[in-house]
Amino acid sequence: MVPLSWYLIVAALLFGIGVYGVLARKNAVAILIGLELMFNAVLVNVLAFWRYLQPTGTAGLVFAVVIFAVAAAEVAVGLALFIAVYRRFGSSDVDDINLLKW
Amino acid sequence: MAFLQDPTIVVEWLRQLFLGWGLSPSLASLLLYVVGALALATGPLLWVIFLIWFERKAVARIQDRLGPNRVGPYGLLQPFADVLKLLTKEDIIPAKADKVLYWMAPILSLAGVLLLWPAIPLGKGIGGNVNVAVLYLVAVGTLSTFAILIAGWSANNKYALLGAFRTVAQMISYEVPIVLALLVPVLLARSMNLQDIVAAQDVWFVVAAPLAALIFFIASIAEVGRTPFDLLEAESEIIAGFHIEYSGMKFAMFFAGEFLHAFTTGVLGAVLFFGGWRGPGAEAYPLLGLFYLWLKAFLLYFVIVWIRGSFPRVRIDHLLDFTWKFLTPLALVVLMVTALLDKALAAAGPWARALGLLVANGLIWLVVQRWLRGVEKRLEPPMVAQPGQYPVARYTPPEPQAAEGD
Amino acid sequence: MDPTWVFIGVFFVLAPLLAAAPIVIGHYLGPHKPNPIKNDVYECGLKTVGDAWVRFKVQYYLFALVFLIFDVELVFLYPWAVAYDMLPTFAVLEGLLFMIMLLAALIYAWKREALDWYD
Amino acid sequence: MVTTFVFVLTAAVMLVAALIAVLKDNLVHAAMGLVVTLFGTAVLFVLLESYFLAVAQVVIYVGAIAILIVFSIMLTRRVGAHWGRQTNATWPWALLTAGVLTVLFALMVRGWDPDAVLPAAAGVPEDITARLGAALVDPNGYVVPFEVASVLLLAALIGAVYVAWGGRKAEKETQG
Repeated sequence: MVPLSWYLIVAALLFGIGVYGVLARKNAVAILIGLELMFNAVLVNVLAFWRYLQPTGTAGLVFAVVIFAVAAAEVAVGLALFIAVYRRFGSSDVDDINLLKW
Repeated sequence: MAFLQDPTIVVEWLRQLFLGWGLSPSLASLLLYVVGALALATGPLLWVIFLIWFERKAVARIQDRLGPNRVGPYGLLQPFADVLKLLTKEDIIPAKADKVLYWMAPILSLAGVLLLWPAIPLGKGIGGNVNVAVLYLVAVGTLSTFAILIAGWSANNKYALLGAFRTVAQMISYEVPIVLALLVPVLLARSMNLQDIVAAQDVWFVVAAPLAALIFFIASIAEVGRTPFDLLEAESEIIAGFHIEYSGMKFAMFFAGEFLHAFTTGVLGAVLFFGGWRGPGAEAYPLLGLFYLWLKAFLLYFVIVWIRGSFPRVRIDHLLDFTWKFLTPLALVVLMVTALLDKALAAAGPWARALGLLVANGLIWLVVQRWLRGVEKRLEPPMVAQPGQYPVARYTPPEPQAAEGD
Repeated sequence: MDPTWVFIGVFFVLAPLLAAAPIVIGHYLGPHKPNPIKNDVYECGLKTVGDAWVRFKVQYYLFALVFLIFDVELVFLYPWAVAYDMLPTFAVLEGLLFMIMLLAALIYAWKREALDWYD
Repeated sequence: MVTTFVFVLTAAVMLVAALIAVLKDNLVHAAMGLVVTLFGTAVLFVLLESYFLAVAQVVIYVGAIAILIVFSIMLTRRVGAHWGRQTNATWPWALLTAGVLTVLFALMVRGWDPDAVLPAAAGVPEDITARLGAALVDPNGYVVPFEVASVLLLAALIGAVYVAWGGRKAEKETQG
């Protein structure tokens, strides 16, 4: 069996890539893509811990299922905002949405 | 004779053969899996060739035509001629296409259908035994959706993209009632494993859940994109949908995928609601079970072809209204009633349980019918026959709407 | 490792290869005489009209959105259905409450005309 | 042995796809990278023997979330238009932050191998999906997260529909 830390390191790398995506991207949807990568890293972590530390329990699985729900809600609302902004401003770059900067 | 009672001895024989070549046991297992996967995948792929002939012939007879009848007896060799023709067609790739995605789409489209097969139980002890099979089917179905989206996008044609958007909107809309209807057999069998679902059907689930079966069947036809739900690639009206820029073998793969998907829908319907491989003698002779499954699946497939030959297309707003405002709420209600009643009848025998659920389904249907009547009355003025005249359907043109731009 | 899943893994590798084989064969069997007109975008035999721009239509997005919410909730219900024998009546009612939430979501979207298609 | 091989292969493919997802200027390709990553995660779940969550991952993430994302990308741009640069001017700082974070995480989890008394050896019970289902509606278990999730999703739907769509009438008025 693969050691637990391998899963954790893969998840850490995935999380780091996601962080970069969130911070460096201009387009709102691209930022959401980065967020999804981070969510996935968390999921991998949760399930790896579940498998290695408590495989007969259900706590880890419930955690993962709730993360699914949260991720879905986040994407739905995030993209709705994105669509609303796009229809209002005709742009999907977060850099252009700077009305509050003044 | 031993083979007829237990076809798995072939597997053992092959394993011994591989071990005899001096392979390590794990490598021999892997090779066995490869052989099994090849057999399971080539079977349906070759079967498609027959399906194409069958469908053309059946639809032709329904429409009072002859259908293919030149190449070979009854035109049986026509599909082979078609394959040869398609193989030697020029493979045109549009200049501005996204090459990688353009190649991937037809492959995904067909592979997404093939991948449904390892979950299907083909007989007692043979075929799929996946612990989460029902959700696996839904998961694999998403591949086809992606194939369409990619196909529409990669060709760099706005009409292809528009077609893809519409097709995907249709597919995901119809996936909701499918997932809801699939929950009913899962609930009745208390398992997502299709082998368990088949084993639980002492009474076919179509008796206990006729409405769920109907919803699954209708929504699956729409998911595959067959007539009457094929307005997005209606050959006789618009040229094509998302696959407009595809030609030759790539185009053929989309169609092979569609035909195979239609048949697979029949197989899934048979497994989920019509007892799968079960039938007299199927326990003792698994291959007989395979035959029963094939027979049931083929009958269901024939119904799909029949529907294709008989029904006119629906309009896109009707299409989407039908799933969101009729099938989905109905499926939810059926699921709730089934869940409640199943708990109440937990102590009863299988037949009592099934009949109780059947009665409940009948009552739901009566209520739905009354409701539909009401809706019909509100929508259409009653047609009154004048004396000496036949009633003629009145056509009221829709009110002209202001053009909308975004 | 469950052997069934090893088999599915093998299948996941082989199925795309099998689907790709005819395409690759066809690619090499067929003639190759590309020219700019043949490789151009096909729009009913006419020249491409205007900018290739698909009008933005929020409907597509709304259907996908409602579908997403439904999908997630339904996936929650599958373990509930599998565990049905272990559930007391109270737990069954919990599941029904969940479905009523789903119905409420559907009714909201319906009343908001988010499920209407219009051109 | 096979597990290790599959794990390494999947992890490599996943990470490369994730890099594509955050680096490519072509956002459709980036979304495809995301899809491959999501698929890879599902494979990891299979390796972790949580089959239900593996298929749920594909159904929810690939089938619904990724479709929504791809829809949004394709709906909001011209077919064949040039993508342009998709990165901020401050990307080096982003790189630095992400890099430091990753290194810290990796250093942190490096030694986390409870190898001696691994409960993992007990294996996953056959009926884990049923147990999960029972735990989700068990009053002593996780019934509150379960019902809260349904309320959360309902709220998300209402909010998202409200934000993105003003209804047919409002839509007509704003567009004249």
